[in-house]
Amino acid sequence: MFSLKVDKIIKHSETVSTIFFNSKLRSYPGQFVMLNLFDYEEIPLSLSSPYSVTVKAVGTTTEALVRIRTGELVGIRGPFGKPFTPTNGKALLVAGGIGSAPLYYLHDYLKNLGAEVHVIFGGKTSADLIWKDRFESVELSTEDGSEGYEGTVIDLMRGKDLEGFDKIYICGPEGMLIAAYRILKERNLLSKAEFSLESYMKCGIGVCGTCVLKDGSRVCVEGPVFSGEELEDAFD
Amino acid sequence: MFSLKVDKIIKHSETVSTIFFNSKLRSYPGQFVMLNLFDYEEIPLSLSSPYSVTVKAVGTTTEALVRIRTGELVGIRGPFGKPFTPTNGKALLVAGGIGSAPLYYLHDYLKNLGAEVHVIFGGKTSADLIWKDRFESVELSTEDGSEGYEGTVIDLMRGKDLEGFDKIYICGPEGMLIAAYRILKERNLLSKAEFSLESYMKCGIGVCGTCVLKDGSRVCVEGPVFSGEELEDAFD
Amino acid sequence: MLEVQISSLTLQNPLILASGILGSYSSSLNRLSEHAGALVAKSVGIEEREGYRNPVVVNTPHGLLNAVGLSSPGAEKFALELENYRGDAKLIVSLFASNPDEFVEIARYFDMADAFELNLSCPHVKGLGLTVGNDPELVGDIVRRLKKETSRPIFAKISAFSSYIEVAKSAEEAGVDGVVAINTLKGMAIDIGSKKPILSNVSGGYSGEAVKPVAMKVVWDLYEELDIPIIASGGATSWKDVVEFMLAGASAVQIGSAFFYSYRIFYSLKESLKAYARKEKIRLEEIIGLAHKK
Amino acid sequence: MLEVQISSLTLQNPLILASGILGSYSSSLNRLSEHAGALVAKSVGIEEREGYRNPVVVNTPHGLLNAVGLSSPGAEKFALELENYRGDAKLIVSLFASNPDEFVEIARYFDMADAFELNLSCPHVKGLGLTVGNDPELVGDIVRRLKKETSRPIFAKISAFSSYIEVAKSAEEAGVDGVVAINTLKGMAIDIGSKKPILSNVSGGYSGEAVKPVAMKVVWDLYEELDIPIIASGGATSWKDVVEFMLAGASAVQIGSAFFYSYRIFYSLKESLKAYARKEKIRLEEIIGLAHKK
Ligand SMILES: Cc1cc2nc3c(=O)[nH]c(=O)nc-3n(C[C@H](O)[C@H](O)[C@H](O)COP(=O)(O)OP(=O)(O)OC[C@H]3O[C@@H](n4cnc5c(N)ncnc54)[C@H](O)[C@@H]3O)c2cc1C
Ligand SMILES: Cc1cc2nc3c(=O)[nH]c(=O)nc-3n(C[C@H](O)[C@H](O)[C@H](O)COP(=O)(O)OP(=O)(O)OC[C@H]3O[C@@H](n4cnc5c(N)ncnc54)[C@H](O)[C@@H]3O)c2cc1C
Ligand SMILES: Cc1cc2nc3c(=O)[nH]c(=O)nc-3n(C[C@H](O)[C@H](O)[C@H](O)COP(=O)(O)O)c2cc1C
Ligand SMILES: Cc1cc2nc3c(=O)[nH]c(=O)nc-3n(C[C@H](O)[C@H](O)[C@H](O)COP(=O)(O)O)c2cc1C
Ligand code: FES
Ligand code: FES
Repeated sequence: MFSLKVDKIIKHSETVSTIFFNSKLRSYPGQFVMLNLFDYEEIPLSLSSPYSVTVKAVGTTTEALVRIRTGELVGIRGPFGKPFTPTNGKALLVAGGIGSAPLYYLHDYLKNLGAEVHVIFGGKTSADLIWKDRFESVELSTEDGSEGYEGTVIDLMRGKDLEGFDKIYICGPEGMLIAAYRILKERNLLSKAEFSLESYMKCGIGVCGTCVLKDGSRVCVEGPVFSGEELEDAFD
Repeated sequence: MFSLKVDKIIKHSETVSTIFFNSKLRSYPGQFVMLNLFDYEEIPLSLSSPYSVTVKAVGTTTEALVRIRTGELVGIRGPFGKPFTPTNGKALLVAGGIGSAPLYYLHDYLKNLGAEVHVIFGGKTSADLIWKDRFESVELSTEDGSEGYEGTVIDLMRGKDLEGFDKIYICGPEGMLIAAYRILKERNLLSKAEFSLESYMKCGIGVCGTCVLKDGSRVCVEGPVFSGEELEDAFD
Repeated sequence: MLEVQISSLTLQNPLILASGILGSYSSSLNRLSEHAGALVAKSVGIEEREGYRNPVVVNTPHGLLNAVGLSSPGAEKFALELENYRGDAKLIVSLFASNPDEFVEIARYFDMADAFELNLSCPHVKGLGLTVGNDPELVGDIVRRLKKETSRPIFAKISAFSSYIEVAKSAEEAGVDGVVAINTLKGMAIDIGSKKPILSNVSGGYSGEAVKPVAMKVVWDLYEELDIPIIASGGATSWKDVVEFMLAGASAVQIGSAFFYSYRIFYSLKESLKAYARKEKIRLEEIIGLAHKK
Repeated sequence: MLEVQISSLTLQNPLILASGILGSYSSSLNRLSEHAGALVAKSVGIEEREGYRNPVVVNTPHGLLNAVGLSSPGAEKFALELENYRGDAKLIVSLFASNPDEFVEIARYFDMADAFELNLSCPHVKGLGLTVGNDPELVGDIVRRLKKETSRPIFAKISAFSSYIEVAKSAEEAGVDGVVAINTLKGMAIDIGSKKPILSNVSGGYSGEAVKPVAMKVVWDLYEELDIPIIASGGATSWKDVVEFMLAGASAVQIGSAFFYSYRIFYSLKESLKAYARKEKIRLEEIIGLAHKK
């Protein structure tokens, strides 16, 4: 573990902040860090850029973390985990809620490689559509219709020519991942798809066994990014 | 430590053998290994080639070692120590007795670099002039006159145009090293000279302090090869 | 070629998953069972225990520090989880408790266990693990009570920080079927940036490659003193480490922290050990304790 | 900026040479004295002792194993050798003996010593070192006897394998001026080619980077319990290790096995610590024990 200083904070809303560190982490999009908020807990967070994490307050630690001040120190282990496989062709990014966090990083990374990147970003309500202008080409959805299409990202996916994309990247809550998995399986597109999973984690380095899926894969090492095919055993 | 198998042995005489290992040691001429003859002691020995040591029986371990059989195992730590600095110009190698061991390796190494190598090799009696034909251009001396010049390598050095060499490398018993040091100092040639020293050793890796010289240098790390200038504090 | 016998258990090879590593769910145990001789599940207690706050496991340059704090869903729930174990490797259930009765009570839940391991050595929980395992008499009592209860083999896992020869002998006299040595060493690390201990519990157990020479010494000493099989645990990472532990006297070798390097480590160790046995023209079992021969 | 105070000794910096490393001759001690706060000479006994056959020190991937066997020229001869010490760093003479009288007898030879360190912790020689240091009462007696004899500071060097808190408290009550923790751990290694233990003595003491987390824990525990200064020993290699030990409670830090990496390590550590102190805008002394603050 080492510690980094908080350099800058963007408060996107009452419950979501992006926290920038004072130094760059050598990493790839899709990787995560174990972030130790001293006197609270160490939790897994995806990198939202080589310099930052984007966090939503859902419990004790994350609530304290979104209120952190610049100049404070956080402990970091990592970056850990398997990143997304990049493409320089046509990419579709599908984000559900705070699942957008790793996709900000992926978006920039793919753009840099010359890819054509389109984003579908949805939430329960418009307040969940954090930092949406960071995506260049984006379609929005909310379940309550407060912004964009009224419905879910899954509905938006259904209406899309998914075959036209070289790669489809998905991150969001488990229910959404499973729904997306089903659509892609139906359309025989699992080989083009990559899913970023979450799971309760302790060690982050593949020894404690807290994060294993139904097929025995460790989300912290074999994941958090899995190809559609890798998930057949875990999701079916 | 790892163990190597003895592949081949040349018995030069009753008391001196060259022992070849079954695999090459990544090394430079002048470096030594700590060789553990199981059930005896671990002792420092210069490499006489990347594959071999050349040993003279002087006590319990070396006596057993010169009688080792092919197929037996020896323990090896190293190679350790500072090697000779090579030249591709004119080189003079001065060997006293078993001090020839590292110079066989150096001889071949310098030849390979295109150097012009001349050797002065002396002993008490002709039996000490082990493996003399391995040197291409060599002058011999014995104290009893049984072979070559009657006298010492120091006498032969005195008669030589030492200034004509780009590098002078010396290895032998302490008395001889000191005598050679004096001549070279007188003629202001210390900067061209390198001496390979011996000393009682235990760890070979610079921690135990058994091998330190008067100036505090560790023969096992700062040596065993010292430039003439480095020895000013230790020899004067 | 790699088969080893430990008390009444025949293992297809000497590789055993160490307790606490990837052993909380049947899904990971099933996945690991193909290439292992046996698997030890995560230590289980009678009641649910939360364990410590994260961070509970951190990597240091030479090994891991952990203070998981014996988190456990409790015997009843964990037994349900292990019902789903389907592997060929023997399943060893690791128990922690503070007295003989409790050990017996927990053991009763685990019909699917091929053997039991007694955690007498976890260094970072007061009243459990090492606190129990430091007392040779208590260890003897626990073993005697359990032996009456079950015919399955019982292994005692002991610490390098205890009077390990005394403890092991007491267990042997009480009828234990094997000794597992060692558990983690006590250790800690401080983050110099924040000037705070890294583990939430301040200190924890130190494992991984760094502790191998310490474990080797304990295995060596026990082999000189005991007649029952010894199972090594502590730092084994490469096939050479497995061979080294067996030469020191281990009949089998547990693999724990090395899962940091690869999930397929059982497979690669197994294949390397086969190549070793073939080259040396031996059955692997023959090398057990060989380094003690003069 | 780097000055630290240990009992009545003022050290120019907290770096101390560990006993047994490069401390057998004045020539190496003189060379090392420029950038160190203090130097501990190789442990000396009353009589000459040969020590064990080579190999007595071997490098392993994560640390060193040694079983030098307390080789020593004996008090009289070694005192003559140390007469040639000319350095600025404080000279600490390390003593080993099996009873209080002998400790006193040896100490009398060393007028040039600025302080004494009692080796109560060498793990590989029967009847000496750890055998003595495991007995809190005996340790107390030794300290009391020596304190009557000399006004110079006395440090007790203790082992992680003993009941170290008990031993340290007994030494503190007897008036010891500081505690050095830890000595080497017990360890061993086997060469799988020859199938033999590598050290001639079979097993020995394990030191170097691998043992740092273990030493850290002992220093931490002692700092919670003692009022006298603690000197850390065990694995310190980089300036970060020195800072980490000081945060854990050490007033000074010994450097031993790290000489494997560089003979100029005192210089580079000192310069790095200066840079650290400058950046943090503190005198280094201020960080002692800081990680204990809530
Ligand atoms: C690989 C990975 C990447 C993640 N990336 C992000 C991210 O970029 N941004 C973000 O806001 N969140 C991310 N999370 C989720 C984040 O780790 C949890 O929200 C956080 O751990 C909750 O901690 P807490 O103390 O605030 O909540 P708690 O009070 O502990 O619990 C609140 C809720 O969070 C869940 N939770 C608790 N601990 C964990 C845990 N260790 N892992 C997963 N879920 C947990 C609980 O089940 C509960 O539903 C990621 C999780 C994983 C595994
Ligand atoms: C860097 C170095 C390179 C060497 N290279 C060679 C070589 O290539 N060939 C060769 O034959 N010899 C070499 N030696 C000397 C060799 O190490 C000793 O001859 C050997 O250690 C003696 O061991 P023994 O048990 O046979 O003798 P012992 O019975 O121990 O003693 C016999 C004599 O050897 C001296 N001696 C003993 N141990 C050592 C030791 N560890 N280091 C130095 N001298 C010792 C003793 O002072 C005594 O004079 C080298 C020594 C060093 C330090
Ligand atoms: C994260 C972690 C959790 C552990 N949990 C347990 C446990 O529950 N019970 C136990 O007996 N040992 C436990 N141990 C100790 C290991 O089983 C093993 O004995 C120790 O780590 C040394 O072996 P290694 O170096 O191969 O990891 C744990 C170790 C680690 C690293
Ligand atoms: C080769 C060697 C010799 C040692 N000799 C002694 C000794 O004579 N007396 C002693 O108290 N400690 C001795 N030690 C232990 C060291 O002083 C030190 O406490 C230990 O090595 C841990 O520190 P390190 O990791 O910095 O080496 C020796 C260690 C080594 C490696
Ligand atoms: S979090 Fe420990 S194995 Fe994944
Ligand atoms: S032989 Fe140990 S320092 Fe040189």
